[in-house]
Amino acid sequence: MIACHGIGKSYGHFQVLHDVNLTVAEGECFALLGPNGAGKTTLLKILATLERPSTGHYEILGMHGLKDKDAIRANLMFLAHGTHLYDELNAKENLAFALALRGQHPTDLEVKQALDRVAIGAFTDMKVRYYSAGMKKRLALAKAMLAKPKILLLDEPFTALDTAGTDILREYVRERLSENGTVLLSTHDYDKTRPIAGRAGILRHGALEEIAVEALMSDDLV
Amino acid sequence: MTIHRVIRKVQRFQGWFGSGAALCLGAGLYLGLIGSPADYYQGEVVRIMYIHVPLAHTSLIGYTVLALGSLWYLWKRDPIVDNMCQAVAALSAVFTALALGTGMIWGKPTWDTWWTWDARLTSFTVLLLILVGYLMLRTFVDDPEKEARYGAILAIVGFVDLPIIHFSVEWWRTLHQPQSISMRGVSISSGLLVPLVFMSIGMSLLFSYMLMVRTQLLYLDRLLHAKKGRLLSQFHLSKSDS
Amino acid sequence: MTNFYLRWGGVLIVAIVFIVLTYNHYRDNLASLVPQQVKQEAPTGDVRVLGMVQGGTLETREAGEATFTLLGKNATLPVHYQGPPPDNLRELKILILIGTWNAATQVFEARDIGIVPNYGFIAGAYLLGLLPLALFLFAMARRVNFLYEEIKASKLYEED
Amino acid sequence: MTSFNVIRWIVWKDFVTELRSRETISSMVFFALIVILIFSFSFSMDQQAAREVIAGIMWVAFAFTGIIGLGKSFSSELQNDCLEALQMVPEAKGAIYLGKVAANFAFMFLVEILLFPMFVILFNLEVVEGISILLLIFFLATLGLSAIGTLFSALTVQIRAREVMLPILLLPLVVPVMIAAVEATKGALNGDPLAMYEQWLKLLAVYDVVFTVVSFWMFEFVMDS
Repeated sequence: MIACHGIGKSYGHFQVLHDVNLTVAEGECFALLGPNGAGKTTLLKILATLERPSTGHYEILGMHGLKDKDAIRANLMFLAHGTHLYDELNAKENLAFALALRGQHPTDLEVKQALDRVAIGAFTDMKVRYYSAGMKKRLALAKAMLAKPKILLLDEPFTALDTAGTDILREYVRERLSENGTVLLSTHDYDKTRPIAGRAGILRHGALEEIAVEALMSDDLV
Repeated sequence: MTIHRVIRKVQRFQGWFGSGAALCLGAGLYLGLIGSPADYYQGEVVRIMYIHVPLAHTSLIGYTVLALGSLWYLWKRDPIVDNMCQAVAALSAVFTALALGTGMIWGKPTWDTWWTWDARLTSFTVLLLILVGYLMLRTFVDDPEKEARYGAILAIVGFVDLPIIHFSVEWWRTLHQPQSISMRGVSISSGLLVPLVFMSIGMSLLFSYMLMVRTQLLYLDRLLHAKKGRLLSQFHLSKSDS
Repeated sequence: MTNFYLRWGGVLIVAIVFIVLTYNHYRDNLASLVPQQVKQEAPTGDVRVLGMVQGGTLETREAGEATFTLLGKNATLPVHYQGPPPDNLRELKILILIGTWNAATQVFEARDIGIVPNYGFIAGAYLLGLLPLALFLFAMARRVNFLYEEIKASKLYEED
Repeated sequence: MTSFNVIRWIVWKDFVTELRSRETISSMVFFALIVILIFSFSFSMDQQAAREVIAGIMWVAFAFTGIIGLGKSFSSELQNDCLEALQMVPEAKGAIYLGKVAANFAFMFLVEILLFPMFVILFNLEVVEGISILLLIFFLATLGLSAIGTLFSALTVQIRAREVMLPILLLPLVVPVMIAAVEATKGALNGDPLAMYEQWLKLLAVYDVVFTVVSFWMFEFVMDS
């Protein structure tokens, strides 16, 4: 579960977030909307313990976001714009490295299953350098599948993914939710988001306004 | 937040620091320029010492304050301490540069050269480079939180490095140049000490006074920009909404 | 803002007064004649003469007594020195002689030797040391004042 | 135990990446060769003159190539934002620091070992006796450079103008290493008795210990907001 209390963040002269209050319960998926530059990625980065909020504080799984960062990180996965993959390593090595840093050591079978599940099992020994953007996204997704985090933060997860990839992602999100995970995603793609989002909100003026999920129609929001 | 209150409290006495600095510097200048005799060995040139040595001392005190403030910032993350660190770095850089300048002016009539790789001059130059690097680093970071954090790290590492730099430069100097040209051995007789003490105290008070003014300046700047930034982002977003 | 400029005006006046007084104090020491002037004007009483000891002319008779020729720009001056033992009397050294001009013998009777004072360097060091600090402080104080005014004017201020 | 694993995996990753791309070491070696070439043009030297300046030239070349390697060490983490993943490692960040120092040290030391024969040949040096003490000097000085350099590589990688800021911040801080390395190398090349330049080795050792500890501690704050 995620709880933000009055989170604000300013970069130099520009205040991106002003006063964000948000609670996402366990087994719930929250969709974060907003125009470009509204601060969606900034909010996700703050929750992923990558940046420190200028004002306010937050709790994840009941742990204080500025004090118990390492404990939060062990239970959290952030799929960001960048895929966190090393170009010179192949798929298996990338997964092994990323998970080893989290203290997890999946078996070969688990790795194979995860790669098959995201449908890139045929390219496991290829350097990531030669992967397409969509394949990289899928590999990052495989990493999240192996990590089994309680908290999943997704930043624009649908970009670069094809229809099949989108289905795999949505299925994975549903699986996380069924296991009482918490999912927070930022998106522009309302059609793809509507089926999985339990709640939704728009970032405006650096603050969050909650809206009904049914109102996620493409045109009139942004 | 305690340090916040301490800074506030000290700033209430800002005027006293300013007047104290003016009085001490006035007395020091009078004693140094008029009330004291010329030195037997150095002649009138010794009077440059009364301005050079306090500047150098004060800049070192300033660097110590910078390192302590940086430690405090990393511990408590109090933004006004960061303002103080940024202020003290700029002031220390100015004082170091002026100490180097007056040292060079002292060197010309004494050693007949503007510059020599004396151990102290060299380590002060490295100190100046570190401080200028610190100020440059701060201008190259977008996020104010990161700016403060990175600056604090550089300040602490540089502070630990300073004695090592000084020792290495001193050893290197003794290898390569005759010891005859050295500020060491310029013994300070008691007649010279009185104006020196006045100038040193006055310079430290002046430094504190300037530090308070500059901290206040940076704090107000941040305040103004934060408020303006909030208005700006609201304006920007309401524009893009409509 | 008026208060601010009044205060800094006061500082400026005090500084100027101090500079003038210091200059007056040193003026006597600053003034010196060159050998040519001494020959032409033949001053009576104590004077200070600036010049260089000409190479090959220095003859030391005993401690405290010496004769040499002082070299100026367009003229030379024969000097008879008698006074405290001179530590720093060397050939080719630039120095200041204090003594009287004997118009009858055309010899300068020196009784003390001063080294050339480096008042230029001293003034330079003090100006370099204090002027930038004063300007820096002035600029900062003015900016602080300006920021206060602006924060008040734009009604942005709120108590922390 | 997990921390030790993190160190091992970071070193493994850096080595595998380097083996496959060969970007860092090859660019370091070629850059150093060019520096040596430029220097030998700038001072046309006989053997006697070479003895005087060779240690300085050597360490200037090593320091500059070292900075290239150090800069790449963390700028390579910017591809696909891998740095974010490192920041989110749920362990003390000191482990990442030690792994990176080990990798950087290995690369720099390797390049120095490759380049040293070039100096010997190009400047007609005689080094048979002093070779073990030279290796010790290289070891200590390189450790000092990589200990503090890794910290500043991580610090500058997230700011603007990072290619410029790394040398600007790093070089004043490594003045002691440069002085000590040059003086000790000079002593070793001249065949002086060890007692004459022992103090420099001690200085290097002290520097290494102090800055490994300080950087290890400060790295936490570089990586972690």
